[in-house]
Amino acid sequence: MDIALSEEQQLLKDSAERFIERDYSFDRRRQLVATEDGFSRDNWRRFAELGWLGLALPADHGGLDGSLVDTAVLMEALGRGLVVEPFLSSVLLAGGLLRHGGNADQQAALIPPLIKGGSLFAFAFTERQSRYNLADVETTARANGDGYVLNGAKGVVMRGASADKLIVSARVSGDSRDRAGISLFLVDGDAAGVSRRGYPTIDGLHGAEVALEGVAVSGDALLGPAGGAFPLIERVIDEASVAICAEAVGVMAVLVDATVDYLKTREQFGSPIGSFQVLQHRAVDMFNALELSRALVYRAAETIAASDDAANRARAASAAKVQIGRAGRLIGQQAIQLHGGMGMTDELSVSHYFKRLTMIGTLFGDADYHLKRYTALGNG
Amino acid sequence: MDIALSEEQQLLKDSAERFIERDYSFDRRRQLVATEDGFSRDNWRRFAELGWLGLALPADHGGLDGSLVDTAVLMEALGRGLVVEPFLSSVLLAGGLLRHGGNADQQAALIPPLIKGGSLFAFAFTERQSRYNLADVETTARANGDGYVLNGAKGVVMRGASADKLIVSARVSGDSRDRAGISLFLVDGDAAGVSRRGYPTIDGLHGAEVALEGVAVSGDALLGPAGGAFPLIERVIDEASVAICAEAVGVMAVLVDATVDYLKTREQFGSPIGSFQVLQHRAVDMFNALELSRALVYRAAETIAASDDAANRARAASAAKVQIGRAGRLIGQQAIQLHGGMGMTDELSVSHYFKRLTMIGTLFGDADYHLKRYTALGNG
Amino acid sequence: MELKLNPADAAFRDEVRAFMRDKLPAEIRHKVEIGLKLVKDDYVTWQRIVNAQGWMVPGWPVEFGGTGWSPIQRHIFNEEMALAGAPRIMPFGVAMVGPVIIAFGNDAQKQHYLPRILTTEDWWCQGYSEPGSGSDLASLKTRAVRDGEHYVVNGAKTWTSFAQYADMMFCLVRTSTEGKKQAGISFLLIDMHSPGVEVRPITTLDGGQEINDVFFDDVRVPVTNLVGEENKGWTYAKYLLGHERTWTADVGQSRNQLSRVRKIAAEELVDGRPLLDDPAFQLKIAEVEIDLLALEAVLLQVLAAEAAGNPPGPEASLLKLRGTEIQQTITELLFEAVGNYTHPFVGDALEAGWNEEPIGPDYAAAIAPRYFNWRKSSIYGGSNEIQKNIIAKAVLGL
Amino acid sequence: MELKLNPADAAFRDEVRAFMRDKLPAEIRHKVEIGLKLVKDDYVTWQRIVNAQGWMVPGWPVEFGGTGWSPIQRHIFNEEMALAGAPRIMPFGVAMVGPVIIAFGNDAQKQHYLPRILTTEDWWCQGYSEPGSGSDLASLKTRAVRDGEHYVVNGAKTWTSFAQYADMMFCLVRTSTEGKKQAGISFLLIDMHSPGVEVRPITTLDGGQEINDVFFDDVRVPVTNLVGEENKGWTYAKYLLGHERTWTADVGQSRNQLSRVRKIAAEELVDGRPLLDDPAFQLKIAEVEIDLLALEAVLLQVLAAEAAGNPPGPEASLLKLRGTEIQQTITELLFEAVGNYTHPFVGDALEAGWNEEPIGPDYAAAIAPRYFNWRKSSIYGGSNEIQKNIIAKAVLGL
Repeated sequence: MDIALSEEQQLLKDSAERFIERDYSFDRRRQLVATEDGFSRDNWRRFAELGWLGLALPADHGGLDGSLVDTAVLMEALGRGLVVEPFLSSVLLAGGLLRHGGNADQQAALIPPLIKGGSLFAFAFTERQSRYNLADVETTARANGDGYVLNGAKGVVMRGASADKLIVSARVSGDSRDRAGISLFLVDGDAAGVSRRGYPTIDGLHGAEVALEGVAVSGDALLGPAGGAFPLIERVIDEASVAICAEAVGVMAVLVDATVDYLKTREQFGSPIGSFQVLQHRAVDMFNALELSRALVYRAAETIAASDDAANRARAASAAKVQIGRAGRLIGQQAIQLHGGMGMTDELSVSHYFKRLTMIGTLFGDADYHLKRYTALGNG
Repeated sequence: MDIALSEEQQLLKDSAERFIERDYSFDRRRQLVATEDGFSRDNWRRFAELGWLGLALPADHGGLDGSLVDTAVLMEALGRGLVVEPFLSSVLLAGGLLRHGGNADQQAALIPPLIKGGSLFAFAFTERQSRYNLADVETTARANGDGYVLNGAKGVVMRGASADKLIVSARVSGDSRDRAGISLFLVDGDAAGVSRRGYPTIDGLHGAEVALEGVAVSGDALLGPAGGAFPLIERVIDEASVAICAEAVGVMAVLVDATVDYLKTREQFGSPIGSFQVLQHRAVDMFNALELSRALVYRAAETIAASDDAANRARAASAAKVQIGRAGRLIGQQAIQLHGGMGMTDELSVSHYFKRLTMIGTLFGDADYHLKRYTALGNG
Repeated sequence: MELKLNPADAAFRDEVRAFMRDKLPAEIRHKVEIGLKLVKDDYVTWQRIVNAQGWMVPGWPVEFGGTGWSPIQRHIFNEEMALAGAPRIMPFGVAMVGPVIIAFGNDAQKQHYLPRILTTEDWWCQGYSEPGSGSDLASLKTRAVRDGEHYVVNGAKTWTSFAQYADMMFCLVRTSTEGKKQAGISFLLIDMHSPGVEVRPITTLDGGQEINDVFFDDVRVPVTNLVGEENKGWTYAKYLLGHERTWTADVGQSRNQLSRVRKIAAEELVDGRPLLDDPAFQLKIAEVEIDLLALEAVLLQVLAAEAAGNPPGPEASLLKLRGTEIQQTITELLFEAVGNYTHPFVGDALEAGWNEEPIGPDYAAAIAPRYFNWRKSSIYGGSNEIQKNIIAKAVLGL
Repeated sequence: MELKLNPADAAFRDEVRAFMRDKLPAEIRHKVEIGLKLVKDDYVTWQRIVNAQGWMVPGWPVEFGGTGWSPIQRHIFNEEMALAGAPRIMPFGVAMVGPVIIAFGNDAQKQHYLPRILTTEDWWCQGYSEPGSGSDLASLKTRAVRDGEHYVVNGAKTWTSFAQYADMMFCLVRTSTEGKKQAGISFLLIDMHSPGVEVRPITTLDGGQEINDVFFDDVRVPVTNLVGEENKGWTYAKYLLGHERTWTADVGQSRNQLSRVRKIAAEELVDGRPLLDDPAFQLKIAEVEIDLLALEAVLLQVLAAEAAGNPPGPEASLLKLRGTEIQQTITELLFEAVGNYTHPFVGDALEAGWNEEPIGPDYAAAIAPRYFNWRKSSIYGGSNEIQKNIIAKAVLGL
């Protein structure tokens, strides 16, 4: 069962899958993960040349004005390659914030270098206590002349250590967890008062703890409406959620294929283990979960791309996250189980796909969080 | 894996199983269900002769002073036979209330005829709005000289239409759902103002809707402490819950056996269907669920028999109900599935065992209700 | 997450919705909502209203009465019909034998039978399963022996839904015992009023009598009632099963049942508050809603592929599997919602003529029977285990 | 629902609890609580403390050092040890090879090896699985060829836990290729310090290095190290597996992990309130608690039967199955509780010597690795699918 793609989408899919197949072997990825950056800047420039970095950014600034469905097509392919380059942090998150929330000057100044691969961004929005609540912001921004002074701490900032620019959420008014009173600020990664502690993540990426102590920024560092950034944050995270769900679909597809192949080749008790009905049905459960996930994720992408209603977008994103969370657990766990001891080893790529799939499941909120959110949004 | 039984318990088990095997064929049960009473008064007298009716009632009044574990042994055997005689309503519920709550006069007057099989009881405690909350009582009892006048409606009163005596919960004070302010009353089944509408239940038993309009009872109709009957009700329902869980274990055991037999004999695609690994593992899941259920139910019975702490008893009862609810659903549904179309027919006994098992699952509260209750009771 | 509808599709939906509102007889709607038993006349009445509108066989080629709708329109139609509480269109003619006759029947068969399906002149039933054949459908034993211009049919079919109403049966019969068991099967159309046909009801665990044993004792069937070629019936049967599996996904029906869960949960009280306000119950509903969204997304892909000329292949087994799993989960939610009043069971209470006051709430009587009855859905139409075997073999190559 | 303890058992529990409180070194307790890696010395230190108390091998016959405890006492001991945060007693000597030597070894073997297990003089490892053998254990290929008073062993074992610490391995080797594959297997005790033994660590997906490949290149093993009879090793191995499965139920350990779930959920915030106050999360904990009560009830039956002279049969597969399912579910609860801080992974953070400030809460670092690592539990010791095969065949006769 295939998703109906436009001609352009099919070309994008083919080119991305070709890149993964030719230039992004698992061994190559393993080498990249072991480097200090944890990814390849050459690859990043390649992505820029292929037009991927500007895929969903405004044509006015050199992008392709693509929809979330286009992004999903690309992300699924990147998922197949378990790509470690910082697409999520720079393009989906920062790019999305600039696209939906940047003023003309900010877009003109920041989007072109982003699209060309010249600058890297990170979005610092979670805090130690915030869990998945985007409004749970305790970092403060105090007015200071024309500008602001930021104080607080951000946690698990994806690609936070290597980013040239951070986008930071901070509270200008209201109580913790009020939706009103949150602003976004552009902050240089090496600004005075910013300290960053980078670390690897368990799925081969990089995160950082970011402390902000009296970080002074000018007035034009404000991104989006002052005190009214919550809807912008929510929109971008909802879009990015669906995008990583599409990535997860690519990851799942590899796991299903690898497992079915393993069942066909691995022999036990004198037969391929794929001759055992219990394992056959397990593989069918995995396949079905994959097909249901892919269909729902693309539907969610279409819905969001076409909707001006924040609640409708939120329902679509949460539905996708619930589906991917559940299906990802099933597919990931069973891929390991059916590979037996081999699946447990660092040597086999299967375990790395499993880890990435698991972490996508929890990123931006796990299935149970999104099930509650979906419920709270009411019957739309 | 067997439960360690005392010598007396083993004798009880053997005699009950012998009775079921010799005198309680499924065809015989089918005939009983079709009668107006829906059970056999001859069997009832037989139960009395065998000592079953007085098993857990005071020796002072002709009983055997047995524990809840003894009751569980008997109930498991009755479950194997899908016995329809009113053991639950008369012995477990009314007998339990009289044992734990009756004064000396009431015990002396009512327990002997109960044990001898001469009178039948029913416990009217649920109401249309009450669901599984034992304190949700809107039926009222108004003081009237030395006695009381009862008004209200009770719903789904098991064996309510054929009972000689009803035990009715009614509110003497407090608001709906207050635990305080509930009393129990002994009411003649044919008292003025009592109207009963009997009906069959889907598992082959009988229930009734009972309306009470200005039913006058004397002061000595009060059973247990005035306004303080809630702990008594809870205790008896907790004990009865474990007893019906033991019945469910008997029902499950029959379903597991029947299904395994069917797998061995039914041929498809040229082989017994029990040669298909998926069905083998399904049968294993059923077997495991049965063994876990039996072990937990007997443990709960022991715990309750030995405990003076209401919360500890409640946790034991709720844990058993959760386990039986979950395991019963699995075993019941899979027994039907593995029997294929045959399992769907009224003709095969399997479907009747499935229905009884399902209804035990919801009686006195379904698994989710009891999971919440277990949680609310805290970590004991 | 509503389907994104373009203006034309939105207008179409409104048109269908208006039709359902205006034309569905109130009495029938009431029966469906409460879960009372429908009788033959209810189905026939409704199907003729739908046919008068020209909407009886949307999936057929336009020349035979199809509507030419897009996949999304067909889906909207099915969904709106279910949400309105309309009886389902009986699938045996429209979704099963009709497509087979269109694909494999001769002109005479097309001219005779297809219009009669549109007008519900013939009520069809399906003669596949036999006592003993179960999931191993191809092991069937009912024999058809050629005798001049007739086949003489002897044997028995079972689990035959609505055979008691049926005028015609499409029937798999054995015309040869040579070669593989699949190779000797033919696809025969049998007049249920023929001498030698006997229908005996089977009572199911919920007290229902919708399924039957059907016995054939020297039943003479004209050879003109053979569809396609002799001994090629297995091919036609498999073609049909693909269509059937798409149909069994039944997303609209499940969505309608979910709204019933909400309605009942709004009336049922837990500690004095509606069950629908209970967070744990809300999560269960949401979980099924999301499952249904995913299933619907796959269904739309299959319908789109079908419209593009790719009939549903073995992947359609996914629709049957998940569709029935979801249907069964919803019967469990309904059961849970009704609580204590799942116990009473007065068989007559589900008959339309029953005039007594309901026991407990009026929606309660049908709930437990539906739960028990619906266990069939993972058994019939190829058990869910068989569907997994199909996917394992035909899709995954295991 | 606490176990009903008679006064003697309650006193016993208090005694064990006091021992754990007084004798378990604080540093080791801390490592276990936070989930830091234990090194060999930690295990040895603790096992010698336990042995000094005379509690090292409760399940053995008293003549070899057993305690003579009742089943309930053994269960209390295990549970209290786990709840106190003590390292588990390594099972390879105490629960695996020890019982085999007691049952099938000769006097010399008993006199030599059993005391060294008590004192942890020998650290044992298990040589069962081989590259390629997987669940089909009996297909093993490591050969032992008799040469005078020695066997010469060649081949390889894999997934060998703690081989890097081990002094001895109990090893299944092929001594014959005639007859059924099970018939040519012998049970050999191999000194890991022998020339020709090579241990190579396998890095697992969580970054851990607890399992190994072990290679044998012309390793000479004295024939006196053969347990029981040549070619009868399969019988001894199966005997051992019954014991192992009882051990893998590990109820106390799961209960300890559940209390860790509670502790972490009390610190983690959701919208400013402890996760532990979230009703949905509470229900998940309760569900596992009840599962654990049921498993414990079965375990007590098995222990009682064992004490009465009926060693665990195929039913013990249930303990392994459910025990590991529950363990895995708890790792999922822990993962869910920690939320965003499951992402950071600093390999050194789990080493005892790491002195930097933790990333996020101090309990976070070990949680995701544990979740990933624990996937092994449904694979090792006979995969859970194999356990179901065993029950299907040996218990249900399918």
